[in-house]
Amino acid sequence: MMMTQGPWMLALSASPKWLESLVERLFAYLPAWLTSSLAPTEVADFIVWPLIQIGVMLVVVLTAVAYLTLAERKVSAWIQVRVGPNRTGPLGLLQPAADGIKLLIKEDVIPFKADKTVFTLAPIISMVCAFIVLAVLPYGPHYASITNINIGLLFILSVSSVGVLGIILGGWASNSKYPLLGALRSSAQMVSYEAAIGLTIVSALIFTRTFSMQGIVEAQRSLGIWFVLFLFPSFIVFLISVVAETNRAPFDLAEAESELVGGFHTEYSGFRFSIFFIAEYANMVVVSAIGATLYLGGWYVPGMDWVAARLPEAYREAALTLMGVTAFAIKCGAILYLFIWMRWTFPRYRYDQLMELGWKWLMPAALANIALTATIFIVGKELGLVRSAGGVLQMDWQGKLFFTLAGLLSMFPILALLNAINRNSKSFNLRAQRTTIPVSTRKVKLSPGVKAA
Amino acid sequence: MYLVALVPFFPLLGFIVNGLFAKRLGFSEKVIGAIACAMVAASFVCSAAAVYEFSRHARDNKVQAAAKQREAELQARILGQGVAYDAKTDTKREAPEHKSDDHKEGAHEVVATPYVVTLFEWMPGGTLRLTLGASAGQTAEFSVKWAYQLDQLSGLYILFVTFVAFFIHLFAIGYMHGDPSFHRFFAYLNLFMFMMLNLVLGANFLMTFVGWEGVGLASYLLIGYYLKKPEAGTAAKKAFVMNRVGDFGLMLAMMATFAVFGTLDYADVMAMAKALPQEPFGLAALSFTTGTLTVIALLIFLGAAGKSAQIPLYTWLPDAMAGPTPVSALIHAATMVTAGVYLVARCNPLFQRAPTAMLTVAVIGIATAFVAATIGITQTDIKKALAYSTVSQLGYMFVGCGVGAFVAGVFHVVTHAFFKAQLFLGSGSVIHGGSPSGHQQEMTYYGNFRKYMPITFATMMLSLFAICGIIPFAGFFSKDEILAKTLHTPVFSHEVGLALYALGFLTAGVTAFYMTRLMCLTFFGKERFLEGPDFQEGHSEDHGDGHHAPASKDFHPHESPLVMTLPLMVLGAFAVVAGFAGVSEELTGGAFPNYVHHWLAPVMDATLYPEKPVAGVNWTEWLLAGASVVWALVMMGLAYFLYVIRPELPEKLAQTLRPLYTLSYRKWFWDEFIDVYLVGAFKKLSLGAWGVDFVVDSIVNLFAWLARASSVIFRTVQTGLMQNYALVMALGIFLFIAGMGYPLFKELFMPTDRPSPPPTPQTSRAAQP
Amino acid sequence: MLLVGWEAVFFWMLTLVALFAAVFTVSARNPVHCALFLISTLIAKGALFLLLRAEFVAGAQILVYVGGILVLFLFVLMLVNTRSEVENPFNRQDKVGAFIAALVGLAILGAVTYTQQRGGFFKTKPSADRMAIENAKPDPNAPAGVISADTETLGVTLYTRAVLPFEIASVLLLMAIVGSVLLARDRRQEETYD
Amino acid sequence: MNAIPLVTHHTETLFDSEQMVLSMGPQHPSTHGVLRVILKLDGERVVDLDCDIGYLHRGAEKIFENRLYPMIAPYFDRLDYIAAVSNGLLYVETVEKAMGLEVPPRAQYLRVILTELNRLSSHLLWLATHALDIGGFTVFLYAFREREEILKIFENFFGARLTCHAFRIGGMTYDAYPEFEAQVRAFCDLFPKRLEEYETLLNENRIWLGRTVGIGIISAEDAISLGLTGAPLRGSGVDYDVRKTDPYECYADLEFDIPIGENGDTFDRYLVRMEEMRQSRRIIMQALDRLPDGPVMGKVPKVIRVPAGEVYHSIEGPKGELGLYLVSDGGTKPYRLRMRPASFVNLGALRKMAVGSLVSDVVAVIGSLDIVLGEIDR
Amino acid sequence: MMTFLALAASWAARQASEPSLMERYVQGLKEVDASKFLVLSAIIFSLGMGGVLIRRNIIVIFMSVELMLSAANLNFIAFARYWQTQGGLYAYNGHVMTIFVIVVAAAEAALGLGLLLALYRNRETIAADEINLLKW
Repeated sequence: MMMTQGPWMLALSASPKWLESLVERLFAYLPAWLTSSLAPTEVADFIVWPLIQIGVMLVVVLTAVAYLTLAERKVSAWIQVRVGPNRTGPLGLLQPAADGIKLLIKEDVIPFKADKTVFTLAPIISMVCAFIVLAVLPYGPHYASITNINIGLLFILSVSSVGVLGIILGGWASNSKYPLLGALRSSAQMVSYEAAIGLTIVSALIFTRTFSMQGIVEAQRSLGIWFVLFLFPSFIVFLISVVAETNRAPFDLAEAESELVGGFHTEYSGFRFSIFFIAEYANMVVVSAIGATLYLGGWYVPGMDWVAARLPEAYREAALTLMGVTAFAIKCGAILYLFIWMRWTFPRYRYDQLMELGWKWLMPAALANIALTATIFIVGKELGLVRSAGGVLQMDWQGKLFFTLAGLLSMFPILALLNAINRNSKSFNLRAQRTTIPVSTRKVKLSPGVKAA
Repeated sequence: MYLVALVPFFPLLGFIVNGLFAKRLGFSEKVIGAIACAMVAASFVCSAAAVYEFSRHARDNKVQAAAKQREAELQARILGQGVAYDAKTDTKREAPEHKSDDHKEGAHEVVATPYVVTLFEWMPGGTLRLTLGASAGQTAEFSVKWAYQLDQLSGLYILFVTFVAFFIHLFAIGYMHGDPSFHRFFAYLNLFMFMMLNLVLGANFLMTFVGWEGVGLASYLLIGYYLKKPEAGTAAKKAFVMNRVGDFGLMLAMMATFAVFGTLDYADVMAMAKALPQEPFGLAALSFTTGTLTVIALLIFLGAAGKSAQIPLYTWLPDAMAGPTPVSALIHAATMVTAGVYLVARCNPLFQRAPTAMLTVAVIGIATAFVAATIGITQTDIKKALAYSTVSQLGYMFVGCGVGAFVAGVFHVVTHAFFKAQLFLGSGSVIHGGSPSGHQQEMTYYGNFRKYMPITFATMMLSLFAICGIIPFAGFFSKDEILAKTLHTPVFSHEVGLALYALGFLTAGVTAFYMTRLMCLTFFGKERFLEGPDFQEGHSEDHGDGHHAPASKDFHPHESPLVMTLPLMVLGAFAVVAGFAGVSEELTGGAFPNYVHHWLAPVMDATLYPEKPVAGVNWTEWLLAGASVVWALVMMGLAYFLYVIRPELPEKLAQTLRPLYTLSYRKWFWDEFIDVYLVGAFKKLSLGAWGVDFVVDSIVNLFAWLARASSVIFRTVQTGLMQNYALVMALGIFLFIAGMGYPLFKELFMPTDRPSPPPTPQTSRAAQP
Repeated sequence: MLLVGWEAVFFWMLTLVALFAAVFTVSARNPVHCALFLISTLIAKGALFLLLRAEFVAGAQILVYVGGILVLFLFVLMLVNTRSEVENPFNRQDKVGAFIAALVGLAILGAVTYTQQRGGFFKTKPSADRMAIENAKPDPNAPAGVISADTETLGVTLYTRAVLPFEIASVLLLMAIVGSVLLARDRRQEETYD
Repeated sequence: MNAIPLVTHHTETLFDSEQMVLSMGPQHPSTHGVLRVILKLDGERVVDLDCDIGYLHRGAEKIFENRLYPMIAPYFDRLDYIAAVSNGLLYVETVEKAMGLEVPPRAQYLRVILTELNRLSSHLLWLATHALDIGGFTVFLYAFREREEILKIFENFFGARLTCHAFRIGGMTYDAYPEFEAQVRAFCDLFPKRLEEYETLLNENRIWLGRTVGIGIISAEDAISLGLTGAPLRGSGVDYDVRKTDPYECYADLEFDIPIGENGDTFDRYLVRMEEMRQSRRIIMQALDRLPDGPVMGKVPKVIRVPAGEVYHSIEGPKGELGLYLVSDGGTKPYRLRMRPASFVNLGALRKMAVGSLVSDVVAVIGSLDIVLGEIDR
Repeated sequence: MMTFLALAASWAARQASEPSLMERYVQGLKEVDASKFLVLSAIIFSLGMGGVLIRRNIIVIFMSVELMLSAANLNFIAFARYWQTQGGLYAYNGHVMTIFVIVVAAAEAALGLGLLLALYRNRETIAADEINLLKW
């Protein structure tokens, strides 16, 4: 069992030179007992530089999350032929800040019979789990990514699965019926859709050959292609599942206000509520980042290396980083826009319909996709269209064409399978069930009515 | 060589495909029939190729020499030179020299050289001690292999079995057309074929027994094929149960065989049996000490009698006619029922050493032949009449075996297979086309069918001549040879032979009479088919489809389609020519070779009754043959006279000879005898079993009470609380660790006189890389 | 030494978390709190797995245990009424049980101490299949701070050496699925489907 | 309805048995006011439910007995505040019927135009809230956009957006303002396109179909025996519309069709109301075309006294048949004024429709019943 | 118990002649070897066992079982790491075992909780000491 070791990839990117020299200079002023066991390079690499990165990331992402709320309101306003927030600041740009302040200074109510510890803990769990994931996202090449661990994707999945606890505990600790129902709904929902997400990611792993987020991007970079072409069915399943995973409409059953008032956060108010709120939006950012990384090439855009090579040596890395971060942001934004668009267009699923969608549509689709993708990969390998060299795939344009076509064509067997599974379902073909129901209002059976006597 | 193993494989494949998938995959009748026929055809082709290959192999001198060598070694074992027989190692050991019989050296130039194809070891049984016969006290390895043996006898059998079966399958496609469970029928037929070939090709008694039981099963399933006919189910059960009686004998025979010979392989058993002396004649032979082989042979014959429907186990065969006609043709005429003959012929060395058994076989055979023939005279159901004819012919075969003319018996099996299968298929054709419902079997509602079914009529006439023994049809040669051999039997005294011959001769006439009667009633005389119950209002015949409206009166019997008439023609042709394969050399004086005789010679033991060389044309034989042909013709004429020219006479005759008629019509009261004296007695006996019940129950209850009384103490521990149990478990774990570890603790913490452990244990560990 | 330096510091921190959380798991009155503490100890153990270079197992532990099993526990806790348990979370045999559990723990600790005092765990070196050793050993040339090939190695091991248990485990899971579906049906569903 | 007691506060045990009692409302986003629905749940499935009403009770019918006939009219605007015009029409027509007054044709046509506009606004509000209950927020705002147009016309005509009141006993207070006809025509030209917009969002939407098709089914027999009227009745396939069976005002002169559903489920009720909007527009266009000139107020006594006796009159309101039973002792005040509110009767079908479905379906069914608590509680 | 005390006393006496206890202790803190993991896992294991033995709530008992299982997992991983540092032949066996333990735990949780719900439906309680049907 010979294993091919992957190309070594740094878990932490090295700090810039200026930082190292700065730390070295700082060391002169520090007491000896502190500096004796630490090398300045290490301190710079492992402590100072990551902290700086984390700080920057937090600021950027928090701002992004804040403005995501604004964006959602703006986009929804456009969709609904409204104007949207426009009073606080130019174009309503200060609206998030105003909302934040409002929520901060509101009274923080803890219900009398609530389990106070857990009630307090729940939003923190949600928020922490949403933000911890940000550490492993590949925002860009080089300096733009904080860390690169070899189980990056698994880490994200695990942590976001812990995030469910926030909702469950929040609902439970409120000691109220609507929150409890919301919590039950959402825990069932998230556990179910996590399975679909995990399975659909497995099919993507066949091409990425690694869990590492940077490694996934590098895999697409070395091929010069985005995996969405190879994994189109998987991408679709992923998109639908993550919408459910983040409790967004049309899967927002946990907080369906027309049914459960506010769902799991009915009893939350003030800042605790805003923490849940932020966590939800941070989760959106995270899943869109995963989608962008897995399927849309992460920070990689075809041709960016070509552009960078044309630039002077000194600016090359900086330019690459800049381009990468921008591309990543745009891709995330595109997926986020899709989320918002979906939310303001679709009505809400019912609980059983949601479960049916998860278990009878997405799950079989993901499973079938694993089998199909693996088969396609093996076929491609046997045809000599793809080679694995040092843990990295290599293929020519024939291979890319083959996998693209095969990926698209694999939609058909998957759809056939879904058809076969759900054929007997009551809600399989509502259009067909409407044969007894008029197709549109214009075809309502119009009776001339009883004429006046 | 491994072609042999393919022969049973194809029908098995057909069984699996048709039985498991045909309905699910929605195969049409054509596909199902094609699969079944193709499988049997493939089986036939394989058999032909295998037999051809074998015939070349058997003539090889080196093979012959090796076979003789092995035979000699085996015979040395059985004659008890004090060396335990061990099939695995005997070739390596030095065979002790033994006095060879002079007649043996010169008697048979060729010995049986069977192909044995072993697929796997089926029953590894370990070492067992032999308890009977010459080698009692020795040990032997009980090892039964799943092996197929192709020799001259089984080769002949598989050829005609697959050949006839193919045409019967073909016929069945037409006959069973429109049946709701068409696939099931053909699956069963293929299962039967697989089992029959297993029976014939099996290299040891147990393999044969598998086939033996398998054909029994298939026969059961096929007799009871019409699930809605109650009498079919009863007949199936009857056949199964009566066969069990025979199988019981066969099983005992197998046990005894192993106890005597230490093996169940035919080749070894027969080779060893040849070395044994002949056993005494008479009742003295009926014990294991003086007549081991006699007992074995009688038990084998019990099995054979069950399978081949001999007295006293013959009544199931006529009842078995409740199954579809192709089944009757294939199983209950051509193949399965001849398995008994096959077994007796296969074990001919055993039988030849047991003259008592030979006489039993001959007497029962001739009795069956005569009784069945007399019953056949009065039957009105066409298939039952044919069934009694079959029983009668089987009796002939056993007579042949019983008088030592095994070749003639086997030859009659072959010819009988052709003409009787043809007759059954012909009757099937008549049944199929003779009434609107296609189920009318009563000959009283037939008549003058030759106008409507010319092909059926013509081909059946050929078979009629064959079964009546008219020269030169097939039946003549085989039956006449049996009769001739009976007269000149070397086994018994001349008087016994004469008596057997006389009865046989009489029976031949009766056969000719009732067969001609059957033909006359069916194909000649007045047209009576419009009187049938199908045309009566509200006829209650239950044949599954349940339509009770009377059929239209403008019905005419019609000829069957080609798929049914083709087998009739082919088999009819064989009924004409098959006899020439075994023309007795006594008749021709060796001018025309007796192929069957020469072919089968290696498997027939000639040590006791060596062949007399044929000097020339034996005119006595010709005389006898002429007499029997004339006798048969006379009886045929009588039948024609009674049933065509003067059809009112038989009724008067029956009135006149009332007791004889009743005896024949009621089948010699055999069923009644079984019902009253066997079944009734058993029922009465079982009433007395309640006492046993009481005793056994009391003992069991006593133990139960004891257990309950003793558990009064122990059940207080059972709190039913899961954690209590877990607590005790944990305590046990602790005690286990503590008990195991206490010496080690002691060693560690209280070192007395042992060297102390290294001072710094951590550093002694291997450094990390 | 498995861990030195900062890793040792993290080890002690995580050990304390795991230990105390385990204690509270057993002793907390409210079952939901028990579950929370169990989650804490499991996460701490996952971090310990990371220290032991078992990244994939750490991820799987958190994903399956915390994200799956514990969520299931909480789900069931919400479905069943547990208020009466809060008053008295321990049963009648609590003192004996605690004592025996402590005894078992002491015994195991003694065994560990004994083997350590006797000079390490297993003195026998594994038989020298050099090729396999080369494969199984982490690359000594790998620089610090480089991501390891743990997942790949584990995957290859799972699908080569341990493929039979792997299949058995999958069958076990299938049985668990079928069994739990059967068990969890309520009466109405049973009447509907039986 | 007596399956469960009204007071159901079991706080100490949430899942005492397998059933949970959930109080939906009176403060709940989707109970359309202050309706309180007490649900008995098995998991998410509704085992039983009960409606608790009366949170908005004002004693309107008692108040009527102490007011002069002209003074009563504005109270009717406050009953079904979504369809104030229809309610006002009901009252004035009843009194006119009792007194045998003739209403001038122009007033009749204007009344029809205004009530049909009001029907449109009511249906639009229904569509908005129904879609919102099922989660389609965008439809809500789309429908409000059109409703706003109608409310602008109302504001111009009545001077009020919600409590529109211009009908007097015997005619109307004032004639239409000059741009009225042009504005209504403009709206009617625009409206079909907007309707298509809604249908684009909903009609073929899988989720919408999943939430409405086969939900809250009520058969025609049940609908009749429960006394349902309006869209819930017609959605089940019963051809009944007061405008056709018992035409009032000038409806007999106008051509329009009554949409009939087939399955009686939420989706059919949705379809019926959508088609009713088209038909209302058709009525408005016809009425505008035929709008005669002339006075809007007939001859009415100075002091309105209704002859002693009793009279019942009903009209087709947006939510169903609105009936008014007037008992007069010949004085200036009614002896008894009893209303048959459509919403109240329709709400009675909720239990029949929703028991056995999920909580979410209850919301959808309430939405499809189109109730207004002001009318139910009075 | 006395035996244990005596053993401990004699052990302490014997250790006195070697490097001081404090030194060894600090050394032990700085260098973490596999035995520390084993000690940790032993303690957690016995805690879990205690939970199984003394808790009333069956769900908590389940949780304690999970605690025991994960303690075993820790052992497996520690040994796997130990063999890795020793250049062991099948160093990943421990990981594989852990994966299987997790699988078994998942299956057990699913089935156990299903059983528990069925039990609760029938008996209206999940207290372990009120369920004594094992007796019958």
